[in-house]
Amino acid sequence: MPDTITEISGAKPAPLTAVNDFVVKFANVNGSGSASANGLFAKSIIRMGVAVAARNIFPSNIQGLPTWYEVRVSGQGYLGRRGGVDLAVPLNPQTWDDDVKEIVPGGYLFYDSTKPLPASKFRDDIHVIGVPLTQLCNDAYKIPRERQLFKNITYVGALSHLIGIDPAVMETLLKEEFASKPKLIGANLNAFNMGRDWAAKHLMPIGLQLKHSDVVGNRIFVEGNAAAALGAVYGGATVCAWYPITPSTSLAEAFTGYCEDLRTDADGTKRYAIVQGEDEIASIGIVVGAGWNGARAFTCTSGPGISLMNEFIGLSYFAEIPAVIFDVQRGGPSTGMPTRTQQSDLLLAAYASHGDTKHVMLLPCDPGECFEFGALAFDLSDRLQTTVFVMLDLDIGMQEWLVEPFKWDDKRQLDRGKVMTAEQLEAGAFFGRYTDVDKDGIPYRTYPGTHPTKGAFFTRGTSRNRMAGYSEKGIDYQDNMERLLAKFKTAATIVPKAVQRPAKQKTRMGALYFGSTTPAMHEALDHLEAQGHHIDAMRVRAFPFGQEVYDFIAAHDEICVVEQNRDAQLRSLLMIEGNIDPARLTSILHYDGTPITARFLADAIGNRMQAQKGVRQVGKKPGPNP
Amino acid sequence: MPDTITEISGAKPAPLTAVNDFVVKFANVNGSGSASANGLFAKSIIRMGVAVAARNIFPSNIQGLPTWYEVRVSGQGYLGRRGGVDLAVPLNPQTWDDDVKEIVPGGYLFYDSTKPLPASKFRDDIHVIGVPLTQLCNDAYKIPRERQLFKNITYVGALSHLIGIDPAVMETLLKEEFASKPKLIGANLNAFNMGRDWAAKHLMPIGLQLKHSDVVGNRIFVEGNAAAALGAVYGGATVCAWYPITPSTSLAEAFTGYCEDLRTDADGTKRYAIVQGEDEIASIGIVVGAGWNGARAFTCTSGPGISLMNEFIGLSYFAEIPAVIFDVQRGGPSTGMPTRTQQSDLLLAAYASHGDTKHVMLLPCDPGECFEFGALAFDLSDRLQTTVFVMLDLDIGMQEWLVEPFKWDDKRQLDRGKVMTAEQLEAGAFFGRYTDVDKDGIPYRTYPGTHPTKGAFFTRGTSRNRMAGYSEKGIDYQDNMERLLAKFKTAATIVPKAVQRPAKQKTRMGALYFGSTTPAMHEALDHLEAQGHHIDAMRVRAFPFGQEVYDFIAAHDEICVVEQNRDAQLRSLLMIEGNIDPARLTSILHYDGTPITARFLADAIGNRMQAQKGVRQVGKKPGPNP
Amino acid sequence: MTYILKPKLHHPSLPKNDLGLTRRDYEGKVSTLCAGCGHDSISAAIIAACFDLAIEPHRLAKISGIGCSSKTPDYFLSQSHGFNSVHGRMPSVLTGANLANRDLIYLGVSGDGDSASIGLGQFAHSIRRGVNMSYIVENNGVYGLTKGQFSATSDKGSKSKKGVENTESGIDLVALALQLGATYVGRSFSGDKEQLVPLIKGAISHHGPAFIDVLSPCVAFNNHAGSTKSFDYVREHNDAVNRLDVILGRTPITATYAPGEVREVTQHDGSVLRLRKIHEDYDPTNKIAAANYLQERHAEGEIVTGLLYVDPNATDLHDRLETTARPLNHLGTAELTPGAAALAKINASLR
Amino acid sequence: MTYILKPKLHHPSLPKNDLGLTRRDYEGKVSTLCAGCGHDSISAAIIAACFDLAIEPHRLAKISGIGCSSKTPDYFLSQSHGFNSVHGRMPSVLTGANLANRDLIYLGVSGDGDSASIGLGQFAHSIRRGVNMSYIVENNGVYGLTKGQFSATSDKGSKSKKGVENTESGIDLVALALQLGATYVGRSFSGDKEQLVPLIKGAISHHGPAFIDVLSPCVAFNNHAGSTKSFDYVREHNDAVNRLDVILGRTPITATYAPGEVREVTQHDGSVLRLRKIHEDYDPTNKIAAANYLQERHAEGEIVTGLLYVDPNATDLHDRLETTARPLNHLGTAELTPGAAALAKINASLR
Ligand SMILES: Cc1ncc(C[n+]2csc(CCOP(=O)(O)OP(=O)(O)O)c2C)c(N)n1
Ligand SMILES: Cc1ncc(C[n+]2csc(CCOP(=O)(O)OP(=O)(O)O)c2C)c(N)n1
Ligand code: SF4
Ligand code: SF4
Ligand SMILES: [Mg+2]
Ligand SMILES: [Mg+2]
Repeated sequence: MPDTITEISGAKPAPLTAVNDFVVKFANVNGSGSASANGLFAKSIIRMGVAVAARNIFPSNIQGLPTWYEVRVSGQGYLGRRGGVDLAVPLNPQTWDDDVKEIVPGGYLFYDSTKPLPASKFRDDIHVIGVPLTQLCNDAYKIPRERQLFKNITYVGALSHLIGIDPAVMETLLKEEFASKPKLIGANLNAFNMGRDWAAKHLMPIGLQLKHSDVVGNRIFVEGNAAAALGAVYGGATVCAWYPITPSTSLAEAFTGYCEDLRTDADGTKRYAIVQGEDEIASIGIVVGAGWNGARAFTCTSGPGISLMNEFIGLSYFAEIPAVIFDVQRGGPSTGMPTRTQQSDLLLAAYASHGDTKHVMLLPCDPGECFEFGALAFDLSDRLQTTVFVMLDLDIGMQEWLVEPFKWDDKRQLDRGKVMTAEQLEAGAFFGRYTDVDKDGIPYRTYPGTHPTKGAFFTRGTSRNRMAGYSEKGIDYQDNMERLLAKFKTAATIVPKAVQRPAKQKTRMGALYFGSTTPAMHEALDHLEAQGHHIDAMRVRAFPFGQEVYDFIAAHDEICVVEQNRDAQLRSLLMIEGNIDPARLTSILHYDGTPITARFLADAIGNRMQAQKGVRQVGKKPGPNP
Repeated sequence: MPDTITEISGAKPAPLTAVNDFVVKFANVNGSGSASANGLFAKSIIRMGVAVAARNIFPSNIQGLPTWYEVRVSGQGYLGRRGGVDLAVPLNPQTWDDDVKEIVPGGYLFYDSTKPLPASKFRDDIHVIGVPLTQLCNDAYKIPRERQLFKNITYVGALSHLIGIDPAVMETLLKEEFASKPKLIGANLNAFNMGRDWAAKHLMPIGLQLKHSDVVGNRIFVEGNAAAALGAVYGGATVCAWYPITPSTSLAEAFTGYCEDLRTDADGTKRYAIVQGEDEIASIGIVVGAGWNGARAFTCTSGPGISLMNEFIGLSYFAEIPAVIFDVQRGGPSTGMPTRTQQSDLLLAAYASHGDTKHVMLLPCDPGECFEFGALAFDLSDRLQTTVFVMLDLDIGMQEWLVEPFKWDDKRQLDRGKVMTAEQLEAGAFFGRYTDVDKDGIPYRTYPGTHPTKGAFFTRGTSRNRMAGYSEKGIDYQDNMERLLAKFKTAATIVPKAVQRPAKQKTRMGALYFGSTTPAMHEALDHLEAQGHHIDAMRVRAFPFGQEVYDFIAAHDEICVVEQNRDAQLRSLLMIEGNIDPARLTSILHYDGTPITARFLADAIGNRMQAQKGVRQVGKKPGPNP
Repeated sequence: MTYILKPKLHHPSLPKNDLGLTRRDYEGKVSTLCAGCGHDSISAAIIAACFDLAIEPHRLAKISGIGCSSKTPDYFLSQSHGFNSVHGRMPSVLTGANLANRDLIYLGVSGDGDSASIGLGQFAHSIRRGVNMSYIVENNGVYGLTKGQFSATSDKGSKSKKGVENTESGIDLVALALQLGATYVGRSFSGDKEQLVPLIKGAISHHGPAFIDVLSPCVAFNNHAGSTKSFDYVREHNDAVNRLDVILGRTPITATYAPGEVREVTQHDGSVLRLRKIHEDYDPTNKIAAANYLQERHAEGEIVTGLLYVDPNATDLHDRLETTARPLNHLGTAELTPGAAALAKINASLR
Repeated sequence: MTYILKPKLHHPSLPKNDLGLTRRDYEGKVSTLCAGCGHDSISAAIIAACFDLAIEPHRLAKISGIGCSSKTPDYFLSQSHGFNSVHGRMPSVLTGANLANRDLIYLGVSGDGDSASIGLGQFAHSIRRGVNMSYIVENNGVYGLTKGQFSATSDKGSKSKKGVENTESGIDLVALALQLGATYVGRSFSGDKEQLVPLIKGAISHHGPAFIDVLSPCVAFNNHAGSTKSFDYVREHNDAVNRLDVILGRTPITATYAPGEVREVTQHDGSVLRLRKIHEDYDPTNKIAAANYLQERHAEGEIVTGLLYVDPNATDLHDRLETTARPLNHLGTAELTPGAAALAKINASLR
């Protein structure tokens, strides 16, 4: 019978002690009801004012395979993954061994001690806490399905005693969560208290403790997909065509929900239209058709969908039709790791489709920016008359993040870009669909049905002259292609600028990062600074890159480019678009499908800075990558 | 009434004079029967032993729009486009003005003088030759369709007198061409002689003359698509799935024809299977299915097809299934310029599909290499168990080129790569589908149906372990992705090496080029050398690049990278894969859809070399492309 | 076709419709199709139908895929916006356009390759979805623009220009459209104005997914052996050089015949179509009967033409989605952006 | 399903087939589907069919798309090569595999989303082409793996887990397969072994495109309101947290009934399927009658099950292409590479 916290053998390292700063990881079986219990666990900590970064790691199946829920508690407010597990709650026999391995020496193992486990199943350098969860529930409930269901909230109860979750907070939460089904409030509360009481009776609190705090402030806890969907509502999107695919599905579902609430008239008629297409090609086709006809339209998908949409993306580029695509990136290539995260669609999205093409991308770093860019994308794609990608990933899209509350300025108007009105046409304004009248590469367009005799034109994917007439002439083609380059230059000046995070001391070392890497990167930078490693950091927020990015690179000897993909895709884009000498760009890559951690980054960049100048992870003399 | 060659006004420049070295350009209406007449014109010159580069410029329609046929006659054997027109034969009123504009001063204009044209329709600085073609044919033929049809061969007859085509050669050609329809031999010969006799009676030969020569040697005159198809036959391709698209259609049609001749048994059964798919996705799907099941399979398409095939290409990469794709490139993006040429699918093909992917490309420079690579591609894709692209373009694929006769070594065996046999399995050989036993990144595979109890495995596009078992573990995924990188390194060592063309003198200036640019490049290099510009040139033949390419770049201060696309796609690949400092790579770009010319190249590179060092078309300090 | 070539000077004698417009006002650019192509006859029928219905040209949107047929929207209704999109995807582009503005009339033009081969999925799903459109397939049984390969509507056993035999069973788009829930289904022949023009008018007036399959001979590629014609220099020439070097203009094939009649139409290449025009007393509101009749006649080698099925009470995608009556593309910031107050509520719900 | 979980020790008492193999030899990996998923019952039927037919496992190739249904080939016939390809493209991959080696048996497994939504075009064209295959759709009317959205086979008006109503007309793949030239067409229910196993055996034995639509209840997502069940903590819980937090194992639904009978099958969610098993004296060789019967019953709200149509003299793609009897993937350099002499002739012809 393994020891409990009450009896510590001298041999093992002292139990970890920390207040508001530790990592708890639950291991469960999907479809077993753990998801909502674990969610309550995380939320209760947030309600105590302590920052939490919670990540749900789930399989590509519906029932019976392993899932994990990692809760990173941070008094300093770090929201990235830290790396390592301080308190493990492995409730899934299938993964027990791996789960136990992950615990840091001196850490804690909380398990269901109903049926005894051989000592070999444990470790000497960790502290084990057994609670007979199954036993408790079998005694308390008759119906098997209830036994399973309430076991989850029972272990949350036990944990609440061990790490100091405020039970009053939990009670409030349960009342909110089950408001629609009052019957369940009491039932869950009882289960919670059953676990809590048993623990109080048999166990002492552990070294990892929670204290009320105010780091959370008035921040909200939300998924990036929901935030992006809400952004699309505020951005005036009226047409959504999509095809289900993990991890983007919940974006379309959230858009549906928000539209039902916010865009439905009293008589039940809807100020939006949502179509589940038969596939991704139909979905982007619907978006392009709607954009051509003057509605704001979007689709959301993941890598495989982008691959299928390639042809239409090229049409949008060449025929200059607004379209917004939310790409919630997952592990590629092919079907890859559908329930894991990656930043590996950048290169494809940037140059999608055959021929010479370049596309705009927005790179949100958290749900807050998902909302902001989710709305902005529509202004940009109308203004630029082309496809705008919003590049999320599973980590941002499907995980709940703590972010500042969403903001909106009621004076803000939708920017529909250069659209000729019937009045302008009537007044005899010049209209040449593909003529660069403003010298910014952006031509004017008209919506179908605008004027009885003026402004009609024929849209095609083939080459044409400035008046939209069919042409196979080389000069017409080249003239048009050069204008498209000019337009892309304009894009670089209106997309969100990169944001700097200067080092405390002057340094020649810089770092570029983006998207979901952000919180872990910020934590790593603090850590490195504490070690005396000073790094000017810049977060890239869009493609094409603004001049500020090139200036930043020019101002440093070496730049670490941090990405969650294998092939250093952002680095490639910097080289291609900015003519950067690759010798100055050092790749820091993490791509196993798990979200990048602060500890990984601190090590990788730290080692890099220790290393001699000149010796680079990426060789500086011509030759293939090592 | 415009002058004829017999009366030269003093004002205008002296008529061009040249032997076996000039450019003739015909302007016709498609569907009017000019194609075969123009073909006979070119072929007759070849039969006289004089090298010819003939290019058919046609519209994206079936009947009634303009077509041109440019015949470049070169005693030195240059096969690229030269630029400029010495003798114009504009027989299409729609394009008369442009056609007349193109003639170099002192050049010749041959036209149908049946109905007089105002002097304004001509130029003072050229020499005009009128022949009443319509008149002659109306007198000679009663049936309207005959009048139209035979007019074509009639102007060839007239020209034969003017530039000295050997009538005996033409007679032989007509006999060969119409062997299947003897009735037509005499008919065509009469028309030819009618034109020839009229010209002999009224006109003097012009300054551009043909003389029998032996530059042609035993070379053959063939289209790249036909050559590639023949290569596929010799390469052992048994399954072809395709979807019609210009300019790749004739590749599948040629494969069909060659298979009927070479792979059909006495009893009519066929050693091949060709399916016209319902689209490109089905076509590549069939290829992947056949490749998985151990047949050599290919599809041929153009840009739009590659865009649609993206998802399957990613599956082929990740599940490691052999597939061969012939991409006959045309003007992009989107439907673009379907009947024009470009090298603008490189970047898409190299990194096609979402996630981190890299694909092998072969870059043939003429129909001779289309045959060679057409066969080699199948050995490579079996050996590497991945997609191999053969990148043709319209200029190579649909134009007839003079090339050395095809060669084949009867001792050559098909290389099926690493395939485990029933015997090996029976003998208990270790089989781990995704295990890198040979440390070259290439695993072993088995064909379905090989052995009753050994060697079966499950193929999937999701991540898996070394034994092909489904796995969502980060380490399994990363292990596999790293092996794929190792495999790509191996690819770089077995694909065709780049070929050098050293300058006569030591120089720090280099040039990289590939594909259909080759003949014009070689002519330009000779020209530049004559001007004292010495350049070491290297022709790239495959992606990934071999070490020789990086060594070549390292050995020079500056490299001109010549491509027929807007965005310098080859240059981007060099930077990404080889970590080349972009400052050392100067782009020479031509992308209006017409084949690049020697004159354009000589000017562009010449100017570049005149220019001060440091001043580069592509700036060397960080910043977006100018 | 010549009428398109004529300058658009409004001859006083030209008949005007209720809008005071003449046919000229419904014409488009000069056709670049082969002289005699059935597709040009269909363009003429579309022009006639829109003229008769006195449609405001700018209230109609023309959308097509890729192919000779899909080029035709450039050759009629030059005052309408047109979109020659990508191959096989007209239905999705049209669906999106329709969602953006329910007030315009949507005319989808496609080919048999465009709709039955690469586009079969979108054809089927746009119909299932109930998009309010007139979907016209200009069906010549070949890929014209890529030079004469089989399309999925070519009948099994038919031979191509190159003498290759089609080994796949042909798709009857009319039968599929019925299956899939089209609420207006008809078939006609490009040369039968009397039947085609009213059929198109009916489709445009129908509220719901209307599909018309129009048989449309290709002069260039339905031009193969089996022809009854005597020795012809041109064909011999093309055969000898084995490429399509000469294409001659033909006069469009016309066919006028009475309801109930069977009419054999000989195409340019001598191949024969057996058209059966449905009887006046045929009941077009019984779907199962329609499908059954179609199959039986087909078994007899006949192609049924006419209005095969119509559901007078059809609904469309907007009805099903309950979208507001105002076109979505007319809605502005006020109607679309919920504003800061609503956002504050949402923020509160996320704490 | 439990039997899959059992270790493969060959109990002497286990019945053997003509090859001396037991059922165990036809099993696969442990299923990761939800306990009670209809798909697992279909896997069991496939195993039974292959066992009864004494098929050598390695002579069969299992090919699927993406979805819960498409995962199942990993759960049976572990001695067969399997290919879980990409979404909606099983038919093309299977076609290619079949072309490469005509001697193997090809089993295509797909879902209703995989075949009727994204894959409709490939479904249709692989059947037209006459590929020799057994094409099984495990039809649950939803997208299981992506959590319960409608597929194209969901009937108009049905409500999803989230209470959304389906506004599109449902596709009947059986009717389409008939239309498109399938030469063996059947439908069954996952829980009806007596009918399903023979149907699969017939399909495997058929030479030509055989299609079977198998209704297969999804325990996780056909689990919505309208359920007749009384208060249930689990459903209430899932509703409250509005996510699918708890999924309970169910016992697979079974249904045995006699030919000619109509049987109402209640799914886990209380929704009802009215299955009509065709009568013994039904003539499965009359295609038009079959289509008609299907439509009439459907109009009555019945789903016809059984072998609806078979063409005993069917041909397959290889017959049509006249490919050699030897599998193409067995041919070597000698059979495939014409050699230098032939090349010299070709060179000569190009001068
Ligand atoms: C993705 C893609 N694949 C192939 C093509 C080439 N292509 C152009 S038109 C066409 C077929 C057109 O046939 P159909 O729709 O019957 O029109 P038709 O020319 O016969 O009127 C094809 C295959 C293309 N443009 N795009
Ligand atoms: C190209 C692509 N789009 C979307 C997906 C996401 N996806 C996976 S399974 C599936 C639907 C499966 O439904 P069905 O075929 O009915 O199988 P079921 O799970 O219901 O058995 C979808 C849309 C994907 N994997 N690939
Ligand atoms: S090729 Fe055929 S379809 Fe195309 S324009 Fe000519 S006749 Fe019409
Ligand atoms: S989700 Fe439905 S279809 Fe998928 S495994 Fe579970 S029960 Fe089966
Ligand atoms: Mg057609
Ligand atoms: Mg399903």
